[in-house]
Amino acid sequence: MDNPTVAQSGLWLLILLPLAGALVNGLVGRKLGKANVALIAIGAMVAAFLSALVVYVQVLAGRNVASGGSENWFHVLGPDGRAMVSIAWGLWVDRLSGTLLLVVTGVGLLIHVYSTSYMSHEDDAGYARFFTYLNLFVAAMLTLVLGDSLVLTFVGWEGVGLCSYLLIGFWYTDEQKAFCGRKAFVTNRIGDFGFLIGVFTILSIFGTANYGQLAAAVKGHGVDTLLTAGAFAGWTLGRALTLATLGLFVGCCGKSAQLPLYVWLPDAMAGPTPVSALIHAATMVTAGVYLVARTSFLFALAPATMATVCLVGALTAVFAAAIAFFQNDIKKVLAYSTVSQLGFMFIGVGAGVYFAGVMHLVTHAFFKACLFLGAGSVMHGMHEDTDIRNMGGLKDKMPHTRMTFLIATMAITGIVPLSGFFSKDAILAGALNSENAAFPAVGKIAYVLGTIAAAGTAFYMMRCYFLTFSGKPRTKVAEHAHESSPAMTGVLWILAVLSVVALLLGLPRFEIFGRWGEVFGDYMHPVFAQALGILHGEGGEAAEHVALWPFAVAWGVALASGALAWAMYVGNLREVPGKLARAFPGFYRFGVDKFRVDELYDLFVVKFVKNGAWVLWKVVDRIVIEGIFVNGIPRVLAGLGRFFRLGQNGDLQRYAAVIAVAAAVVLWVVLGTGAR
Amino acid sequence: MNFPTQDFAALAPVGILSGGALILLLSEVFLASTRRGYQASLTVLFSILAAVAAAGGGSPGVIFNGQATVDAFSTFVTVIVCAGLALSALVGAGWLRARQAERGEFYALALFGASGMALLGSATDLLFAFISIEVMSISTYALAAYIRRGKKPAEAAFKYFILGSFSSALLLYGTALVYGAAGSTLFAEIGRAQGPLLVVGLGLVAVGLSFKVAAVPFHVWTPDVYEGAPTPVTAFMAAGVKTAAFAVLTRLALVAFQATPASAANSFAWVLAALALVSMLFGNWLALTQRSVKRMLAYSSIAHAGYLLVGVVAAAAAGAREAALSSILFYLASYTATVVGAFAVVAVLERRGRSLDEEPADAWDLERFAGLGRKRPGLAFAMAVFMVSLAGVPPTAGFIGKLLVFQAAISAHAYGLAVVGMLTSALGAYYYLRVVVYMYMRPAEDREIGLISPAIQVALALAVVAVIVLGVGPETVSKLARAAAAIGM
Amino acid sequence: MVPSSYYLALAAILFSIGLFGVVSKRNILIVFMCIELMLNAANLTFLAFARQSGNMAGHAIAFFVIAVAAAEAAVGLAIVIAIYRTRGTLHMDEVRVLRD
Amino acid sequence: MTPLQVYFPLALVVIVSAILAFLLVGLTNLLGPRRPSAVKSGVFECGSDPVGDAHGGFGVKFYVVALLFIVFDIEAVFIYPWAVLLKELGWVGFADMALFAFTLVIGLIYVWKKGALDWE
Repeated sequence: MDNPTVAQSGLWLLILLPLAGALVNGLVGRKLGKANVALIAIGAMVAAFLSALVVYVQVLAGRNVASGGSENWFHVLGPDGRAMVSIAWGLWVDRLSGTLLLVVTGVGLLIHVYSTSYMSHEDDAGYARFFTYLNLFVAAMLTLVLGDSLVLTFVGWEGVGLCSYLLIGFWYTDEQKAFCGRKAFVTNRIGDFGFLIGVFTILSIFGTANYGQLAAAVKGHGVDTLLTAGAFAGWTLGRALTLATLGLFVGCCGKSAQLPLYVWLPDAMAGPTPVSALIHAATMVTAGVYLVARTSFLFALAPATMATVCLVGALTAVFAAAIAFFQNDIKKVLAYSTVSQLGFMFIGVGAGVYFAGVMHLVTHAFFKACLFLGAGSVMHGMHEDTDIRNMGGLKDKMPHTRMTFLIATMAITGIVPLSGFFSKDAILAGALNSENAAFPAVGKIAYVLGTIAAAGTAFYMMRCYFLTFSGKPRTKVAEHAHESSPAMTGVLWILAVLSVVALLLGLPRFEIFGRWGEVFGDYMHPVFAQALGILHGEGGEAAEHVALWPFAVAWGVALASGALAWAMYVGNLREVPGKLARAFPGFYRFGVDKFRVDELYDLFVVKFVKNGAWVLWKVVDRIVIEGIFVNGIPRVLAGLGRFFRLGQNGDLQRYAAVIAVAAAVVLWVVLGTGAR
Repeated sequence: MNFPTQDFAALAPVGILSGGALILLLSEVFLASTRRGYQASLTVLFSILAAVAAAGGGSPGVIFNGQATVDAFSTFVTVIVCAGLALSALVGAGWLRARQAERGEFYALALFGASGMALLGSATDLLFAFISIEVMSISTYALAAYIRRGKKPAEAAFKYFILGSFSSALLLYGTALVYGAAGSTLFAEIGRAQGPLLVVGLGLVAVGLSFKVAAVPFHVWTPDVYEGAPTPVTAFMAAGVKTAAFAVLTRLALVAFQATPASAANSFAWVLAALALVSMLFGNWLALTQRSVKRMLAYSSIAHAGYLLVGVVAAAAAGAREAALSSILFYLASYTATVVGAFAVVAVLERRGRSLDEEPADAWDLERFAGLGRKRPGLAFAMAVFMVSLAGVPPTAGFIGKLLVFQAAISAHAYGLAVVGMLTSALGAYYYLRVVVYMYMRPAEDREIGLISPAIQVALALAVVAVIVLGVGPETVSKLARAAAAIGM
Repeated sequence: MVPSSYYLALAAILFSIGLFGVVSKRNILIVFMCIELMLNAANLTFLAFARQSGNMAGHAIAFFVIAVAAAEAAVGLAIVIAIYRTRGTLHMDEVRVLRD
Repeated sequence: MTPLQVYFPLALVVIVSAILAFLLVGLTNLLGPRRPSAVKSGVFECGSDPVGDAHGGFGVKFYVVALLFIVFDIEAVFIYPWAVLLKELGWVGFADMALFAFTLVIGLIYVWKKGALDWE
């Protein structure tokens, strides 16, 4: 088992197994029948997970596993303009990518199992198609994670985008869903453009895109090192890297749904729920965080980018939490919550507490997958109704779903012994203590914004839980809801347990935890050592203020906010809406039982949150992104295209005239400038 | 005076191609048989022979007193052209048989055209280039009119002919002016001349070649001709004509860049950069609004001409010249495989009228691709691969090609072009992936599965393999391209 | 002896007439002839330059151009016949099926 | 003699004939009586109304033959200078021309077998 070559050959197998599953299911799946399709897809995932375990044993033993690296993929011109440098097909597993590897294959496997039951209403062809895309997605995601160069990561990056696009539009009959796919497409293309700019800039600076070589290339260099060769000769390293990393970060914003490119993620909920759980919560959307962590040594040399990452993350966290307040669609609540949690992760990697960002990525994968799958189970029970106002009282009808949902909700809320508390608060405490060379205050700002967002998270998640499961059923459908199949609830329980157990990763460095204190941070330390060295000076570490008070504040905020939600939706405050209704006859008309809560909610939210957030949402989402990018630009382009098509009117002589005039212009230009 | 045996031997690939054409002409009239299946196989055989002869023939260098140069560059171009010819012939076999139009003349004309293209790849003389262009063009004019039923093929051929000879006339007049300025039409001599006459002449020649590569604003013929011509012919034009025209444009551009006055070289670089810019913008832009996939591919070929022109512009900078040239060659190879494959799928799905004479209005509409993922997963997969490659998504040939071209442009400090190239290819993905969306996300309109023959299947399989191999393991080909880029001009 | 610039000017005029004809004449055959005019103008230019410099290459080039023009004319006429067969007329307005 | 002197008689003929042509047509127009009437303005074709368009189509055969004539005729431009210089070019020139002629002959055979030369 500890033979490295086994692990090495396993690396490519990891990608090829799901790919093979996708190929078989894609080409002949519809003739195989559902059982065989599921067998192939899950078989591929089980095999991939086992290979991942084999590889991970090596990583745990302290060995990094590389495969390929010498096999050339293609050559590009080096920065000196002469030598060609090679981009290789190489895979690379260290503690960072190994951790993600386990998350992707593990959570991926669970979601595959869940989907066999969830998608069972599809016909044979649709079923095969679904698992084809799902397997293809896993293969692409593994390429993204395992690739040892930015270019190979880009291969996976594009692949997951394509699969996401295909899966969002899975139920294609709906025009609205087709539109949602388009939104995802446009924002992701903006992101890809940024990514490419980053890759090309890095290629022009260093002549390589390999992570290991890049790390070696910047080793010992400071922000002020002057570049002597290549397209950026004369720039300082810091300035060139700021350009490169900002490009990469634009890519991250697109993929990981950060301001202002977050808009596609809530719409991506049009896809089947397991897809939302796998792609739009646990894996793909965290790719941006992974990329920043992966290239931490580059970002560390660009303090301005670090500050940007941190601020964008913090703003997104608050902003998305605010929007989640007034969502009534259970999947939309979870989607905005994902955007908000991704913001937390970016605070982490932007403030230089890389391990915390990655840890939150892992714990978030567990509890958010659990939440989404729980939502899927609820939707099954509710006959595809997603409006939480129509639910209520499901706790007796769906006990397993309810328990797991509650555990996951507590985890994301940050109730103390669960994993979410530790990962989130490691981020916030780290941000508070961080120092940014470009904008010193950024860590403090991020801390404040993050704490507000955490309070918001606790409230809206609890609201979502109470509205869904507590009280009495508010509709006929809710009265007749039923628990889902064991294949689904079993997966839910595994994920719920994981989101509790993951707390072991994040225990803070207190005496009582002994060697478990910050175990994940220590484990990840080799990966980020170089970046931390740049940030805090060679050999120096971040000053270890392990103060208790940030943890206490965070705990208090989560509890208070959760308690408020409980009070409003379950406890004594429930009567307030009714009293208000009697006091203001205008409300009395709506005094029907099931609406009370929402009236108070509206009263509460409209005053304090909704107006602000709604305006912002309106401006950013509806006008800027949807209006300009998704609709506006294509519409303008199409309009102008139609205008220019008038020239293509089929008349040969008009064509000849165009050519003649253009030739005259060309001659005028070359004569005007060339003959003198 | 000795017989220039070696010079003729260096042109053996061209000899094989035109000899093959003659053989096919004679066999068509002498073997009066209803079974014409052998013709396509024979064409493939001749193109393989020619490619082998080109690859095995070494690089004798300058022949015919400098009028042509057979080097690694021309060999690379010849092999691409032969590959494009072989694939198009396979597509043509099934397509023509279904329309009861399979004749030896089709293949003979294609072979003649390919011999013109191969000559063009080695041309280092304006007159030689002009005659090669005419050999290539006259064959393709005739091929475009090959189907005599319906209004569209004749119209496409007519437009192509009139505008093509119009641009040839411009090119020839430019050649005459260059001749007047330099006293010779050899590229090597042109570089030593100067003066306004030379600049105007080279400008007119550049216009003529821009027409052949379909760069905006000399692209006006492309959509109409690509749409109206028989689909296998369109494939051949998109692959072969573009490759050959870019080969000679590249060689000539290097000459023009090296022309003595630096300001003239600069202004040519400016003109090419402007053409690249508008080609990328307008090609992608106008493709957005198309519903006919065939026409969309026509606009897309204009856009790709723009990307290739970025490479030509990058070749102007001395530092990045080799990288730029090799990126152009690699791009041409990957584009040939991709575009022939894409047109092959279009040929399969083309809607046919109830009778042979009927021309359905929406023969290539996007709807034809709806539900293909369910009806024919293999065909849909192939088309998806081609579209993804045209969009430049990794790990396909198109991605590597674009990456190499843009990287060369950045090395040549042409940042603007590189950025516009990246932006427009982001835009371009929209209409390519729309085809994928139709194939996988729209219900089928009918059960009809189009025309598919073993020959087309072979062509599709080869094209898919080529696109993936060039994307996953491009090193073999790109090493050859780098070797070919070291042309000693 | 007539200066060769006269020939060059004449060639330029012929070329321009041809160019103008291609763009403006609505009869297909006339357009076709205008293109031939352009080719011959180029030929004349070659000959004028050849005479000016005493370089025989220009004369040889003219032969090649004549041959090419003939081949082009043959194919072109065949295409024009195909147009006539499908349209029944040789007016440009009838050749506009292919368009955006 | 300058070229002008050599060609002077020819120019004279051209000028005189041009003048004469314009003179004759012009004088007829000027001097001739003009009395149009309905019958005179009507079409005249052996006393009966004309049938069909004057721009009648020629048989496509004419075009085919014309095309073939152009192609094969033009090739003579290569043969003429070759023939003049045959002695100097020697066997190399002969071989070149043989290759050229061989290709033409194959074309001819093709056209012949295709039936393009049969009038019927």
